[in-house]
Amino acid sequence: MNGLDAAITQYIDPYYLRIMILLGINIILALGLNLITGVTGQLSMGHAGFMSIGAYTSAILSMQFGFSYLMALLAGAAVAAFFGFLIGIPTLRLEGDYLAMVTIGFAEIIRVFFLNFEPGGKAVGLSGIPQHTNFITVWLIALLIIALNTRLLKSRMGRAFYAIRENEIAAASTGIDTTRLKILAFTAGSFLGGLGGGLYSHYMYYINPQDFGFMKSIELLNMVILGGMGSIPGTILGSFILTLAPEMLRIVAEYRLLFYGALLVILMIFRPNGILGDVRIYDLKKRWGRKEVKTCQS
Amino acid sequence: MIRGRKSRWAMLLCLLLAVALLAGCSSNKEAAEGNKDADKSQEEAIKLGFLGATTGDVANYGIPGKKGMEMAIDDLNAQGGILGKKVEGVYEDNKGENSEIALIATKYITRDKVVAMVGDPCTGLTKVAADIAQKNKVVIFSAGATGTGVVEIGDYVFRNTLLDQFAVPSVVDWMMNSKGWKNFAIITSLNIGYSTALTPVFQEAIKAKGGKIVIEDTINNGETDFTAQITKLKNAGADVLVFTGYYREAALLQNEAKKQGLDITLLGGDGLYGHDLIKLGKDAVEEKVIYYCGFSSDQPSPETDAFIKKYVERFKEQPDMFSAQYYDAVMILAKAMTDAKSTDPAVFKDELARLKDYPGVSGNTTFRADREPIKSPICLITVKDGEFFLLEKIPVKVQ
Amino acid sequence: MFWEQLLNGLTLGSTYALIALGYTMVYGIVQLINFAHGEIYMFGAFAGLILVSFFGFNLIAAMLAAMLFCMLLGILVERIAYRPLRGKSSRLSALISAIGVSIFLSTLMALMAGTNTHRYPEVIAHQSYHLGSLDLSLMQILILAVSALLMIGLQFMVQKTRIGKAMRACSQDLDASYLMGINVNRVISFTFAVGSALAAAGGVMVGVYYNAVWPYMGMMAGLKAFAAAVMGGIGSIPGAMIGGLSLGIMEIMGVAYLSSSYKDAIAFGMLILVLLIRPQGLMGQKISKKV
Amino acid sequence: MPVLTLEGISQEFGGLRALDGVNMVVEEGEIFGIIGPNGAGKTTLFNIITGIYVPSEGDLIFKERRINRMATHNIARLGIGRTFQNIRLFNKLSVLDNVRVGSHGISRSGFFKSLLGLPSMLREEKEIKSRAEELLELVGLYDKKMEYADNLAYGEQRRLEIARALALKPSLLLLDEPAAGMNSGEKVELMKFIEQIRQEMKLTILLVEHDMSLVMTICERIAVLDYGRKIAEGPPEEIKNDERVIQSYLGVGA
Repeated sequence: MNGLDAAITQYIDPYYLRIMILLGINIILALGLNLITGVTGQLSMGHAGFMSIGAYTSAILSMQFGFSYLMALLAGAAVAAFFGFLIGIPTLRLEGDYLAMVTIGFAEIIRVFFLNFEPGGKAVGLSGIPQHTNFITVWLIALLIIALNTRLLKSRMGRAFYAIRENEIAAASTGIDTTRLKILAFTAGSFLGGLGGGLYSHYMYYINPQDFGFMKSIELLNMVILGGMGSIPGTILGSFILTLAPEMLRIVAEYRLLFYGALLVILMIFRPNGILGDVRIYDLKKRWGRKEVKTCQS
Repeated sequence: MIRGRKSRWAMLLCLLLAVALLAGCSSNKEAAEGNKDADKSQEEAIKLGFLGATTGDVANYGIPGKKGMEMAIDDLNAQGGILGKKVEGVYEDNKGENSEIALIATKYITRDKVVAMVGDPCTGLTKVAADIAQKNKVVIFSAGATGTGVVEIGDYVFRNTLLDQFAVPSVVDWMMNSKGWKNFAIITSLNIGYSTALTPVFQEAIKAKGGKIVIEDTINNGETDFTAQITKLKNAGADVLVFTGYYREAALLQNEAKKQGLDITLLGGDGLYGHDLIKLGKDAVEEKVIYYCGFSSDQPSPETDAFIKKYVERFKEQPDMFSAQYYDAVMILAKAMTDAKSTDPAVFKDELARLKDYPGVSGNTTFRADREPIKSPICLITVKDGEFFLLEKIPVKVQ
Repeated sequence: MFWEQLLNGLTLGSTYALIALGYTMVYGIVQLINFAHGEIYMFGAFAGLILVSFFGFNLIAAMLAAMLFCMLLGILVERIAYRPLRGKSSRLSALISAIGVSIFLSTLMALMAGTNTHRYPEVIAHQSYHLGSLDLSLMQILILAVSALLMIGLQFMVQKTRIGKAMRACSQDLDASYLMGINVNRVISFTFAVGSALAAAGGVMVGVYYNAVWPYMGMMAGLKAFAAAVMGGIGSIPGAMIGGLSLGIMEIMGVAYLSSSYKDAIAFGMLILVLLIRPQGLMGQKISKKV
Repeated sequence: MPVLTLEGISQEFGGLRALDGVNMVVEEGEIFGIIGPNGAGKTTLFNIITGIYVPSEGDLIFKERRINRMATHNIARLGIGRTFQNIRLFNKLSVLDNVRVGSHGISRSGFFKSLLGLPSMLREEKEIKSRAEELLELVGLYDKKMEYADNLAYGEQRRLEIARALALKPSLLLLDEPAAGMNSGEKVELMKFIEQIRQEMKLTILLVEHDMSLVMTICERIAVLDYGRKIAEGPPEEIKNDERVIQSYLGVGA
């Protein structure tokens, strides 16, 4: 696999390669958040918290306990999933806005925890993390996640997640255990958050708690919202745009956040479902079909 | 149905990505081909990459650093460049973010083909860039990283700062013997690496010299309410407050202390350097804040004097430690390349490692065998009449 | 030391309470966490700074002018970012729009004023009074007094005036109020205006008290004030006051007697705890789900 | 044999007594109507039966099982399907998916099975889909199966809600004002349809309705609620002539 990576790396500009790898990681992170917020409708504003748990856990495991790369990644993701499960429990009782506050609070607590966490180097951060993550591993995992996610959302479970977002009471009256599924979505989403964090730390060589602040959570949320809540291609598109745009807009970097903020407001007013949120091949086909008919008549 | 045919969408997107990827490859080829042409012109230009933030929280270290670097490059070119080649600086803003500096370092190395990078002023960010530089065999020369674990990354990694672990024992010595302060209070900025790394250095030095730490506390960088900490401090009976964080919080701490009627001197590292310290603290910091650093524009050596004059003429402001260190870094790199008669990082890095007693504008620099810099003397700076003022120069004793 | 720390906590707490009041009022009526509220507080602080340092206003005049300015800003934000969404979009969309406004405003200020911290001129000379072993500063007295005054005024307005009645009606049922002939849009604008004015007052006082304002001061203060509002029971005015004061005291006491390392964790830890044990908050009423 | 038995059901909302000691027995295979003026507690009764509210007092027995404190989804899985007074569809899901979600309670593939796409899961998916299509055919929405639910006309949405409830293969179907907003022609069709599904699917139907004529025509037995109390129960003829019913409810219109 390393040979394959070397072969590919040879042909790609390392600068692009770096962006591509970050894109892959962002897609994994955003798909996790999409499952929680886009699909199941539980607003989570602390995804960076899960990312940091995965990043630190996997980094410490592979640096100090000699875990293999894959095992460290999985362990990091599993620990993040466990915390996602714990945080998922409040969803039993809380709705949208309150849940958002709890997730923000949780992510802040995690950040403060890592600021006081001796094995993680406190605020100095953790450096010397082995750089196992490369183009091939990231994209193999990302494609696998995309495939599994697609599969999941097309299944009975996926439909149930969407149903919870659309109408919780109606969902319950069709026999959906809304509480269990909300926790499940949270757990699965944070698993992906932790996985993305592990990939990130094994790519960046160095991490510190400030990498995973509130703004990072917002950035991930933007990816999901911009592309289209609940839509996998939408989320991928959102990650694509928001990973690449800052690179393209490097000259106007100062205005980047201004642009972000305005974008969110404009999007919510004019296209609350994101770019691809309610676009379906079916509708496109129908529209194209109609156009063809019209041209025939004229 | 939201999802129905989404798998096709997914495939479409994967295709799109693949196209983007190919575009990346082809433009790489173009770049590679372009480089062949560029190679000729590049033989004339030696490129140096600037690492530092010009926006964001740590911009006040990066901005003067960038100015120092620009001036050094212009000075070099005025003298005919390095080995007869023109020197060119490449400047990007890393905003003080890890992922940004990593991208920028990669860009410098692979697209701009720099031979060396100068910066970053922060230890953590330097580590990220240093890892990339080491792997790509390009020299990185930090002009500000004072924490541990930097040059250990590899033999392409250098820095020319006054290291805390060398400076602090001398400073503590001065506090105890010249000032007679025996009881110390230490406050750490919990959420910045610089501070959490500096605190243990002070703790060790104080313990080793027989001083007493009467109270330890923390604050968060970015907060404004320090009432509780000062109230605690008031009752602790400390002679001096060692604060290892940045200038903003130092000013606010002293403001609060003044309000609560606590008269105590605050001492810290070069994180306290920043004109906002004076702007924010006003009379609360007047002769009540001391910091140590490797550079002062007072009592300059002849080299430094010339540098200051030129700098003031050009930028209409006083140079600071970062402008001086970036300036020196570029000059030291130029010297190494000239002496090694090569612009190949693999060659001139060995020459660089042998640097001894270089009389820079930020003081004398020598690299130890482990490439750690030793700079002497240390300047102790305080605030007087609304200006930074050199209190004393003390020599560094390295064991 | 305990009493001094308690006083510190009360002072910090009353600034939280002032911000929390705005949150709670807006939430009570439109069920929206107005994330931009913290930024309005920041704009209020900056408006006061400019008035004091460039136009030589005294503290009270500056505070009143800043309150007026933020009223307009609050109404503007509501018009642009929230009103177009009302009724036709989900609450999630409104919340995201609020986050957008928050990011936009803080970045805007950072571009205009720079990211660094600005010193607030000393509008009133520092003065302290000794009460036994307790040091009480003039500024502390002022903050406590102004906060108390504003809160009492607000409570009076909501309970006794015509517009206050309309606000209470809207917080019960927006549609029904509309049918009863209440101009709902005007009431909502008014709510935003009042909430923003309170935040501005908080901003100016915090600026004067700590001598420092900066563009990113709104984010954390806003989050904490919201935590305070939720703790007190969102929608309840006395709840916001009690929540704010107790959060301030808890934070200061946490720093004073436990560890200052976990200061931020205290606020959010308490928030999560309160939501888990008593989701309606300390003073809130339990609302049963409508089916 | 009774399918559903309510024994002294009471419900209080902060001091307000919405239901007061309601007793009721619904027999297998019948169409049972509940009528009463606005605020009589009809919908509250439905919400209690489906577990959205837990009754303050009294017992709920479904096929010899107490379901008082059972969660909504578990009650649904026992075979109680329902529609809502204010239509609650999954708006941003297709018509087909709405019905497919309806069968959640009787299908089994879990998270990991769904993730991996095991053969048993795929088989089940096929079944769910073909059954959903059958149901759409039945309610006459097959041609619109790819539309978003919120693009349907009002009457179609009502029918879709019934189809979704039927996807659960319920033995007891609760219809909350199924004829609301329909014209008389549509109402006649609805009556036929209700009769038809009862026959074909061996359903017991409990319905809440405002429209007297509809209730009187298709219900075999009727209970009348007023201010949370049951004031009468019996076959339509009896109800029509009941003094108290006429006084409190019919009297207004008749």
